[in-house]
Amino acid sequence: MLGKEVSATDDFVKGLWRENPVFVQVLGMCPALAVSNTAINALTMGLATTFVLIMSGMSVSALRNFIPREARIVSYICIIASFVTAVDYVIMAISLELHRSLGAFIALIVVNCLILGRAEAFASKNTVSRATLDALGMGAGFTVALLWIGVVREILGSNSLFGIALFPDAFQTWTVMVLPSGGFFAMAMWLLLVNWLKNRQTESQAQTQELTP
Amino acid sequence: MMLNIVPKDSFQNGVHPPEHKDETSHLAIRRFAFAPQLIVPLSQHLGKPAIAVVREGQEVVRGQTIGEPDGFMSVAMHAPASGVVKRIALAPSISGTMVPSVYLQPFPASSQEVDDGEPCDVATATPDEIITAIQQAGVVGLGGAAFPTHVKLKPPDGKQLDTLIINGVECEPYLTTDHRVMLEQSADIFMGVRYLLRVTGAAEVIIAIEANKRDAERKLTKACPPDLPLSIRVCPVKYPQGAEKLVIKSLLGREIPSGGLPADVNAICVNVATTAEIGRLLPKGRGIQERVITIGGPGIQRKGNYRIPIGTTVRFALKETGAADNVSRVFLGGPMMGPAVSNLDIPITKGTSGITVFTTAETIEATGHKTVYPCIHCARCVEACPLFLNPSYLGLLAKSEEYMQMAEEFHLMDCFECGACSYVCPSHIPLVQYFRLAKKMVRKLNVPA
Amino acid sequence: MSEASHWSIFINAALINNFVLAYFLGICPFFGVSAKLETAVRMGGAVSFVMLVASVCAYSINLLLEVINAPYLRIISYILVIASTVQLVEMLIRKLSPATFRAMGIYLPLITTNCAILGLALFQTNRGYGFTNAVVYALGAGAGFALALVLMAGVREKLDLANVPQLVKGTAAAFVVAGILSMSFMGFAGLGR
Amino acid sequence: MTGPVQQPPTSAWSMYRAIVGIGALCGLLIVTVYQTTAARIRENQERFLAMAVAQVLPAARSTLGVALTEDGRLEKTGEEFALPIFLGYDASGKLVGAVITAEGMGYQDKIRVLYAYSFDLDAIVGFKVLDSKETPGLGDRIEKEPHFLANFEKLDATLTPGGDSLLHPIVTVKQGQKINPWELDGITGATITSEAIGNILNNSATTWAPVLERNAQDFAIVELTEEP
Amino acid sequence: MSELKKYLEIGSSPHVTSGDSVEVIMRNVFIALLPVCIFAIYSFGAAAALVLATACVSCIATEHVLCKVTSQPSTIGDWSVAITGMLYGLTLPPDLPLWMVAVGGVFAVAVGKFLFGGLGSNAFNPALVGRAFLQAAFPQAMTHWALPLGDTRFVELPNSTLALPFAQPVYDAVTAATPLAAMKFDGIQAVNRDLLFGLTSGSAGETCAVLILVGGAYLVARNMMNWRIPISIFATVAAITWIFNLYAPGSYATPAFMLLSGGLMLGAVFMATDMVASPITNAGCWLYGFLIGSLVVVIRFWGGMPEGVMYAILLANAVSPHIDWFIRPRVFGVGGGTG
Repeated sequence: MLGKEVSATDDFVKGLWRENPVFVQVLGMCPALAVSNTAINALTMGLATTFVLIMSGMSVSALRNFIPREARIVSYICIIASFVTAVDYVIMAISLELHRSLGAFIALIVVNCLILGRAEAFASKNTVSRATLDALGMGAGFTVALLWIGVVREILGSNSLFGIALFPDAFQTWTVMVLPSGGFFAMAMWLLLVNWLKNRQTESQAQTQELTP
Repeated sequence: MMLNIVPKDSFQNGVHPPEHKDETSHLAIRRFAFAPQLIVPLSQHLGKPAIAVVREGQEVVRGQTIGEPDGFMSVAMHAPASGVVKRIALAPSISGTMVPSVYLQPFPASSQEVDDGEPCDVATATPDEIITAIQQAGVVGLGGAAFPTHVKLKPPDGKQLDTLIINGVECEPYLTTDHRVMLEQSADIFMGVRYLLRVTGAAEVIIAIEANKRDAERKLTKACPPDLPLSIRVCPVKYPQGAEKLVIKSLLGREIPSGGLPADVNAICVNVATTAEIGRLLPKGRGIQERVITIGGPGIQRKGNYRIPIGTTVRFALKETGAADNVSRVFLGGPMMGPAVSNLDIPITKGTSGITVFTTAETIEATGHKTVYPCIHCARCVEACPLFLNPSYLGLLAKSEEYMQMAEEFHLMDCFECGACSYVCPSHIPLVQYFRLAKKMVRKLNVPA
Repeated sequence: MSEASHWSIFINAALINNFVLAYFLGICPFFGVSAKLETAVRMGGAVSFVMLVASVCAYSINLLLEVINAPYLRIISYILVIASTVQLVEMLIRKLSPATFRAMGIYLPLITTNCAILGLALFQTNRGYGFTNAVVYALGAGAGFALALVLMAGVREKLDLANVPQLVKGTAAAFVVAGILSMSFMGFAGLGR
Repeated sequence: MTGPVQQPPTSAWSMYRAIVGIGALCGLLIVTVYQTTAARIRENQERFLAMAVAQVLPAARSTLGVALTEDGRLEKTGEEFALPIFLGYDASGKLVGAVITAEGMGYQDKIRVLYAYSFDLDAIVGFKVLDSKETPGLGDRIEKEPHFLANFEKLDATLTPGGDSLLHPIVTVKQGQKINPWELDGITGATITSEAIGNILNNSATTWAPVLERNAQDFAIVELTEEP
Repeated sequence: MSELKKYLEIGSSPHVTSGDSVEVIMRNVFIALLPVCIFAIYSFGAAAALVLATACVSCIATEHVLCKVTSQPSTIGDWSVAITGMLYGLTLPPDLPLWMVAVGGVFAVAVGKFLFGGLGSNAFNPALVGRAFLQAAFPQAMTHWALPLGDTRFVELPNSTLALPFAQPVYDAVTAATPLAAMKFDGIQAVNRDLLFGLTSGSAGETCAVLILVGGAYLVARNMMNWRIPISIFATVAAITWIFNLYAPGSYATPAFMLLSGGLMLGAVFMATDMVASPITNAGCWLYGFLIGSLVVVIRFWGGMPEGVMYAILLANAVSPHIDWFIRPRVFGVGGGTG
């Protein structure tokens, strides 16, 4: 009973840090960089991806006994593509501006390796509830990562956060941050930070292990 | 034959280290004293060690054969002095390994007459007889490689030799032995040439001399017997002009194929001191018991060119010539390729062309204690490498331990460790050291396969 | 309304709005296979080829979708048709030219569902390119992708032998290089007008 | 994708069943979402265009979508906003201008703009960038730089006497060097982009202005049936 | 001598070296740059001096701090970072706010050099990485040029120089166009003599062609620079420009103008020749120069920007590993020369 509890929490938590899809697994880079020039774009993208992740994870998991092994990839793609199409229209219905700034990248959620990867690696082998938790965790991790990149890029690049102006007008914006190269640099910076934190974590773990043999 | 344009009488690339030859080039060859103990390694050459034919406690006469060749890739050894064999045991060598050697105690009062053997007459002997005679005389390349000369003289089947090159280039700084031999032993050289011509069947002989030894050129030109098909060519001064591959390239414009032999371009190259030794020894049926070396460098008081018995220890040699108190580096040969000595009790062998001694000052000035910077890709090594390798990239690969890639894609095994790349490197990267290690690793990795 | 010239479309897709360096499309294979020059060249060739196939497919499907007036089927049909066409072509290549297949065949399955490919199909539709324009666009995008990949691979091979700090090694270094390349490609802006 | 593979554990039937089943589910999902959102999306689009029209042609109270026929005439499309061109009418139903979209190559990528053509003034009187990827801080100043937008208070687009082309082509000049009404006062530091705007407008106006003037009579008045 | 030293030093042969070291080379490059710096200060006054000083200090400090943070010995002693700083400063507009100079300097060394592994590992020229970053980050400030030889240049600083960190600079009224911008956008070609002696506006160190060439000649004479790279760049630019100028003199500049204007001289002589980021073989250097020259002409003639030297060099830096890969020295006894 206890073991199951822990593993359920773990299904969710691992996506946030230990197996963070962006910073650790470096998956789904394309949207992470392309639409993270503002925080709101990053958030929308993250939520849309999370939605597709959850829905497709649930569907795949629910249908896992119905789909024969040979037809699984094509089925997964169909399922994912349908949800993406749905999200695409929903966002268009919510705000045309938002849809315009995300461009074709909403449609490109289909080919985000994260989604197919989770469907294949996790959802197809686990129960609906675990698959949902996993998708939720991964999606949250993805969204948070995107948001981090987006926040940095928006603050420096546009002097605003979620579209709200931050500093006085005299603030010099760093145009590079909204350019593609800024995306690469912001990503590299976060990767370095995460690497460094992880290193420190393993080092301190190693130390405690040494101390308590 | 010549497919690409080469600077006149020289090769491309190379370096110009300070020569320091004036210090000893005017000093005539002198005989060296006999040390109280001589250590004669049974393996002073590439190939199989000789088989000792003396027992401990046996008395030997100077010039007597003490080791018989073990197969074709081996040469005989001779007693460098009349005396008694104290023991046959392991002795330290320059490479740091211990090698079986004959410890000989010369008789202090002996006249040191040399024991003559079966003479080999150049006019009547067949090529095969001469080859055997050379092997029995224990002749190896005296330039430093110590490759058995008789092996070299027998080209692989199907190869025709048309040119014999007598290599008197001697491009290493400080060394003047070949220079002095050319000045003082011209008759021996020409006699040696006769033997070599007979063995190889070459139609032409070229003596190669660097432009800093004009007096030797004049001397040889004057002394040259008119019946020899011989010419003397002077190459510009450049290191490493004396390397076999490059001297052939310089004189004939032929490039020995990668991994090939001089015979592949129908040439053969013999060191001038080796030639002189053949011409001196064979008519009397003697073997090599001594050789000419230059003892020089800033750490030596009585610099000079000495005819020294094989087996003299470095310590004795330095003592006799007055090494300074602050000796810091001693190396056998010149400063470019000569290996540094860590133990002064190693013997001088047939391949030792000189002893160069640096004091602390030179060591610090030239090599010591300098910061090693990362490679900055300045390409000086690329412009220095006479074999057109890419030492810069090889160095980076060596650092990443990509030894097989170095050998397979970048011709590591062609490197003959001339040191030109390390000499010019502004980052002070010990490239040659890396390559030596890499070559060793590649050989090791290749053996089981 | 002026029609952009083919040259302009090509330069735009290859250099100015390079798929990898400006749109971040195909980042996964970009980082995945750019460690060695040889694989990068092959991957570049394979991607260019698939882009061409995808472009033709997308053009045809779009015609069909417009006839039956079903824009909502675009995403799903693009991805399915492109994936299956590439698979068909792959089988064809394996039959016809085993050498070519060995050279780049193994990369084909990796890229069928790649964002650069689907991105190309969607962009050309959004821009309303006709057949020739679409083909030119695909060629440009492919060339640009291959160029970026090859440049990246060269630099990364060089970095293999450099003493890159442990923390940076790998993905972070690759991102920095990509960022600098992306900055350098800004020099091409304004070409192809 | 590769057709049914005959393997003991999976029968062809279950393959078909799965694929058809999933296809049906997906189809159902897509169509449902499309149906539910279609109206909303259309509304969004219209609101967006209406806002844009309010910016470029504030005088217009209602619009009428038109399309170019093959023989060079305009005809009603029955839609309110028909891209790339629709006509604007004031409160009294009088034709005040046309709103036109145009596009062309900018510095980075295509620029799409919306501009208004006034029949009374024979000039371009409104301008809005719909879509641009110009360099932020430089090229994107065409969207907000006051002196640049001031160009479009009245940018001359008079026709030649023959009525088939512009009398003076619209050209971009260096910032502060505008003399003639058909010149576009450029932006220092964004020369390429401001030149691109000049070209886009010139090309578009050369095409559309003659057509509009030729057909203005037919659409001069519209019955005010719909009030926005 | 009776007792020989017990302890002998052993080292690998060769036991002598040529005497040059990285440090010596770098110091000489620094010396070659000095006249250019002095002229920059003469021409643009105190602002240029501050820009150069800030550039050097920020670069050197970044390297020092990064070395300390990663607990390595500081490498500022090899002078390479000083050169990076100076070159970087020379490529900047003289009235750039100092805080931007510092930002770019930190970026140049941290990202352009340190992340790649420091000296000898930087795949791109760090100074240009820093400049490209500024160009992308602050395009307006980076395209704002002061007039040379202003009257008050030694007594007054431009407002922009001392702009508060992270604040937009406020510019004085006086602004100038670089010769290249004047050519590109207005078709006005500057006088060659002015270009030669640096009496134009532009980056701090790019204006005086003569001094740059003198510095380059000094380095070539001391064998510390591969002359093939600048010569190849000059030849390529001149040749292509000459052809186009012949064909349409009105629309294309003259070869002399192209060679002397903008950052071509500075870039070709001091940036492209960065040993670390350029090819290693001489043949490779010719090709590398040709590539830079062609890219410069393409970007200047048909691109969106008036100047393209920086991008051309960065792109060529990225290509140089490939050049090294394909153009290798023919190893002795392999192929061609075999007897």
